[in-house]
Amino acid sequence: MYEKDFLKQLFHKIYTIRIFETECIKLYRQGLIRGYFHPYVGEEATAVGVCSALAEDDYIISTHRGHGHCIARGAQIDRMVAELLGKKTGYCSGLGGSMHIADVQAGNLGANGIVGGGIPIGVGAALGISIRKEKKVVAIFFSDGAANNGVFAESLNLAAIWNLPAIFLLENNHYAVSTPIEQSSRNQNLYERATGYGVHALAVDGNNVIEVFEQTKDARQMCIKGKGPVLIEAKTYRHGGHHVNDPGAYMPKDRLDYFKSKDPVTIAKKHLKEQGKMSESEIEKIEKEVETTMERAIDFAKESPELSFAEFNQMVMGY
Amino acid sequence: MYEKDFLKQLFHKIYTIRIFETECIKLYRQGLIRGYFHPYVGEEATAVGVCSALAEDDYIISTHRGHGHCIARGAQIDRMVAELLGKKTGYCSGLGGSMHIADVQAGNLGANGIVGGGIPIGVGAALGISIRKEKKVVAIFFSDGAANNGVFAESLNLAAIWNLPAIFLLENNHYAVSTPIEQSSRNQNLYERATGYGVHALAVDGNNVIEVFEQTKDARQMCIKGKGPVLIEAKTYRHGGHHVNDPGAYMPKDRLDYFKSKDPVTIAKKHLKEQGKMSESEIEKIEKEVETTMERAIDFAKESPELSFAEFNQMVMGY
Amino acid sequence: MTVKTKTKSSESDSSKRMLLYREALNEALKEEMKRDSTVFLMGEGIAERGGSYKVTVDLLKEFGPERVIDTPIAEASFVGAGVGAAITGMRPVVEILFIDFTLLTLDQVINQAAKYNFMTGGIGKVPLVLRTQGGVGNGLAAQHSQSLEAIFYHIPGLRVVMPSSPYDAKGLLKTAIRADDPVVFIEHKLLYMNEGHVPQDDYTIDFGKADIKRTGSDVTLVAWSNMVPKSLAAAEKLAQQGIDVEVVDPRTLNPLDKKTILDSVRKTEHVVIVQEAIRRGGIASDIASIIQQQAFDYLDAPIEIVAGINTPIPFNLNLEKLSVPQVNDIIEAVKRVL
Amino acid sequence: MTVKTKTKSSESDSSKRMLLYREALNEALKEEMKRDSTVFLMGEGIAERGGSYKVTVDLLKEFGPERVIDTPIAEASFVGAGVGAAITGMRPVVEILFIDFTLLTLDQVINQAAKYNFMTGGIGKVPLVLRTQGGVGNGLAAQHSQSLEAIFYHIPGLRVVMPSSPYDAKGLLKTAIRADDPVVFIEHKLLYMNEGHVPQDDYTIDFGKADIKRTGSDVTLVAWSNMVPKSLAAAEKLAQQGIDVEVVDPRTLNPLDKKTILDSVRKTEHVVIVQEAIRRGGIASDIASIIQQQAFDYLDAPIEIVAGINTPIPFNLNLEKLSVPQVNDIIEAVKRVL
Ligand SMILES: Cc1ncc(C[n+]2csc(CCOP(=O)(O)OP(=O)(O)O)c2C)c(N)n1
Ligand SMILES: Cc1ncc(C[n+]2csc(CCOP(=O)(O)OP(=O)(O)O)c2C)c(N)n1
Ligand SMILES: [Mg+2]
Ligand SMILES: [Mg+2]
Repeated sequence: MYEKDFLKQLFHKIYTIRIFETECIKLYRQGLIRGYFHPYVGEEATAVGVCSALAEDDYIISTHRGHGHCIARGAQIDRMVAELLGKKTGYCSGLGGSMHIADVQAGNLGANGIVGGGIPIGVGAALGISIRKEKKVVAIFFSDGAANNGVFAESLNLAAIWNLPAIFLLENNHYAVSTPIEQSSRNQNLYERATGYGVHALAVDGNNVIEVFEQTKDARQMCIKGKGPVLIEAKTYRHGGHHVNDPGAYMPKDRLDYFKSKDPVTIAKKHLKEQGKMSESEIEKIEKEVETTMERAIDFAKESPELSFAEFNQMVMGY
Repeated sequence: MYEKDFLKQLFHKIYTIRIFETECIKLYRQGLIRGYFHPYVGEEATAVGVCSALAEDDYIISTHRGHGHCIARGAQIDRMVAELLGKKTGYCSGLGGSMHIADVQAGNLGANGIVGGGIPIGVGAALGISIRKEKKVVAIFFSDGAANNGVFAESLNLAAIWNLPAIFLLENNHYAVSTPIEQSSRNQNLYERATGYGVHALAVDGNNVIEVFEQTKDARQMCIKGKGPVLIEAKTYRHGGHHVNDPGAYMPKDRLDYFKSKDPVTIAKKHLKEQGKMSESEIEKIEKEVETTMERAIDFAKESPELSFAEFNQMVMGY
Repeated sequence: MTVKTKTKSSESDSSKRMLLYREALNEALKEEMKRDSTVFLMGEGIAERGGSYKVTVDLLKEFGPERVIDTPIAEASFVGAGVGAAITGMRPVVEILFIDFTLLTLDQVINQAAKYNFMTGGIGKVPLVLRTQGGVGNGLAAQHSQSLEAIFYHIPGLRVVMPSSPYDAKGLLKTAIRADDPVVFIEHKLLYMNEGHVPQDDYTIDFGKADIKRTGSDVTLVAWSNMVPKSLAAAEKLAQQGIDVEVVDPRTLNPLDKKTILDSVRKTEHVVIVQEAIRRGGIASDIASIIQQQAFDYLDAPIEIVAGINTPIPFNLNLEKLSVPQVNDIIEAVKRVL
Repeated sequence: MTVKTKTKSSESDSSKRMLLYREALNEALKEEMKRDSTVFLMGEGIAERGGSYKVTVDLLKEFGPERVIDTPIAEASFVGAGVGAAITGMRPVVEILFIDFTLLTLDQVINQAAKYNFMTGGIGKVPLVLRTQGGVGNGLAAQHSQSLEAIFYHIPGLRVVMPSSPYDAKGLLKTAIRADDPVVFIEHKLLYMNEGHVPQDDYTIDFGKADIKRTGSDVTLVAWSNMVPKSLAAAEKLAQQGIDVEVVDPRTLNPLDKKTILDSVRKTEHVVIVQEAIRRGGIASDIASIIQQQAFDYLDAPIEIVAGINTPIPFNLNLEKLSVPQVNDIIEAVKRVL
């Protein structure tokens, strides 16, 4: 059984991600956001479950589908919207955008436009921790597609031989763009790839925030004790296409329906009701609050200035 | 039980590799061969066992430690020595040298100066076979060090999802230069890495030519039937340092002695005596023959001309 | 206006069959796959989905999954597999969706593909086409917007092709597929929807033949890929001001048609080179160094290079635009050299 | 002979402490590791074995396996790990044994390390040093002999350093380790055994400061890395023929000390640029394009570039030698421009 406050916090985060994504998709359709936008809708429980099990000075490293990780790690959504709108007040002064959103100060080392590109970087953060003999961990987010890239195997092996405090968080959402994992791996339990490298690995229901939280907590303990790394495969699903402009027509309806029936928002709400004994109206209050914060974030972002060309030039002068 | 002729042929090849390496090392010490030279001494049974199980139009792809593969695949040693001496009559006109020796016409797609670099190339050759619907296979040689490079995992997975006729021949000689596998992998049964990818994999005594031959024959059959790829880990050992100028002082004496007691040459000779019922003097005749061929090869190479600058220029003009 | 007749009409005459750049590429692939059964395609999302820029649409239907292959995200290895297939008798056309991702494959491209023929003493052949796409688009930011052709240009053994029009795209891709050397074929994300005349016939365009996209007598503008339409636009505006610009499109950077460039320079005696890539270490510098050496006495003024700003590409759209050459930058440079 | 006094004496005065290039590098690493506990080393065979070129000997003994780390053959990932350690407070010095192998790591170097500061709006810092080594040696052939500095030179956000002497090696490596930007530090396999004066003190050399390795008035020779000793040898021979050569060594290619180069050119009015890399798309072309633009009116003759032949490096030793610039090639080029 969990504390009400804790469950509330989980729901708050999950719902914030959901609202952030759905509202930003609207901004995208209005032409206010450009470039690539990969929504995290349907996968919220994974980011929130993981990040809730981390300590304040742990690190995470994120992916191209990174808004959820960023929010779960504690970013302010106003500065996030500002980044997506290319504004100076954004986390990266509008220079990074969705695919490169980072919140270095909060320990989110950043999203990545290169699939798998963040994996070795996460290992390096863990290596630094290990050299400095600190009691911290790094959660390295990546999805099934990235697990087919060589850096996954290389990095897993480095983390293994050096016993690094790294949690490999494989978000198996069953797709790399339109390619289903059945087409890219014979063995669909991707966590078993880690076993051959001598790494402790397991699968978890990625839509159930509590399960993700529990497994991450245990993994974090192992890492802190010098028994890392650990690989957790969180099985989850996108609720739509790969990016905002992809209708995802290739996703079988029955499978999508199945995963929608296991919606992380609904599940978290259920936890809140059943274990947290919260009423529908109390929950609605949280939702309302999140929605208001989001409205304000959008206003903030819209009203924010862009980086001037002079400021930009100043910044890149030394490159 | 095996035919005498077959066993004779195995021994002949193994002994040829041994003599080729030991004689060329002398040439190296005389300053006639330059650059990197990675001897295959101690590992001969692997190349010979594998290549003896292949059909004439199968392919192999080799490594920086490639003389053994080249000979086992049927190359003429005179043209090989010529290549090592940088001569025009060498397999690569003296432009490639030891690290790039190739015998494309015989189906040896070449050695490689990049550790792991040949693995995806081998997969590509297998892909071509599969597209053309031919009954051929590719034997992809690489060692334990290369198994830590990302292309190993990537390529294994590609071969798996496309059911390619590729035999991954992991020559586990326990070292990458001076780094023992204990330092580069938690799990020292490297073949188990393949299992996680859903690939049939096994280990074999790499010093016993018959065992290697048998397993390769089976693997080839699986591949031909569309059940490839297969990974075979041949456990073996170098009889010396990483290259000619490396004394290999880091190699524990007892372990080296153990493997020297399982010398592929001795084992093959034993097969010949016990199963082939060959006499010591008959075997000596083979040895003598090999040694004479090697002497002639060296003479041939020494007397061969080098590519002229004009010829060279002509060749590279279009680059 | 003299402009119309000076700009090559063959590609804009609307009475002829018009195709989009991406359609021209698709047609080239289709024709070559029909002609030669050893040609096959590999890449991420190129089969079922037809590629992110729709270059490979409908090819799966026509040629089946054995010749139009979707790959996992394992760029180094599927490019390597292209090399292996190529040296054993196939003609693979491998797509790397963004040129930025080719950085994952450079061991295979540079250490393997580019050197295989040489290292085997001229025996091995590598008829591999690496199709990729570069340049800035609409806010794709620092890891999806680079212009990296200079890397490939510097490597002996590679061909580098950068078509600027649908006509060139089709003819050059067909030549690339038939070539026995590895070819890096670089498209531009902003060109896919450009339209131009493309003949139905089986034509090819020789490598190493620049195309004078517009004849002129006052100044030579050397430009390739998406800088060609921009240079032509600048030329039109300058024509209205009485400045007669010649636009030379090398089309293939290696081999480079030095003769056509130098002939033009000797005629106009003024040169501007335009590239989207950043200036430092770009191909423009190399072309400038060649011109200054071989046409030293003809130059009336220093060669001007218009190039991208020395920065990764910013996400912000205004800054993105200011990071790469625009029509006005070209106009100003032309005026500076005159 | 005037030669002696014209060549910088500080580095060859034998009354002072002399070190090999590799020893100078070793000393720089050791001093920086002592000074700053966040500095650590990673690479293949650098710990126990002390590195293939002995640059890291004895450092394991002094600093232990936590700060001198042997890696498996997983270049992309351990360079990436260097990036990750760097952005979280460490100062990694990662060794890639041959520059040819950096081609396996370019996603991490170019897409990640070079852009991280930019993509995070200037917040993230990447104090990473990538030590590597290039150029031809003794028959190491096509995949172990390349000169690939031009690739890094073209990328915004990277520093490119190529020391030619033990003195420069120590001072520049210390600066590199203290820098907050990713630095590609390129050594040369034929320089490791060169000897020169190296002070015991804790000196650093600023990036972007060229060094005039020999003063002269007739012609400016721009050269770096192993082409510096060759250029100095050529200068000595030319001095005997009454030709007074100035040898400018940029030492860091990015930042490039344009001012010192241009000042020299304005003085001598004749320029030869020497690079070991192949000519096409090399850094020499870029420097030439800058000089022709900024000192156009000073040039009495076209800028000459002496560079490697357009080929992968052959294994055969004679052909290897003929593939890269030799002293005589430089002498001839100088005579051509005069
Ligand atoms: C190295 C690389 N290859 C290809 C791409 C193009 N791409 C962007 S997202 C994506 C799919 C990634 O799949 P996965 O890792 O499963 O992440 P998901 O989108 O499911 O979160 C691809 C292929 C890329 N960005 N980087
Ligand atoms: C990509 C790459 N990294 C490093 C090297 C340097 N190197 C040459 S051989 C070797 C060891 C290879 O070990 P392994 O794969 O086990 O092959 P073995 O020498 O045992 O046959 C290394 C590190 C290289 N050639 N290529
Ligand atoms: Mg996925
Ligand atoms: Mg080994």
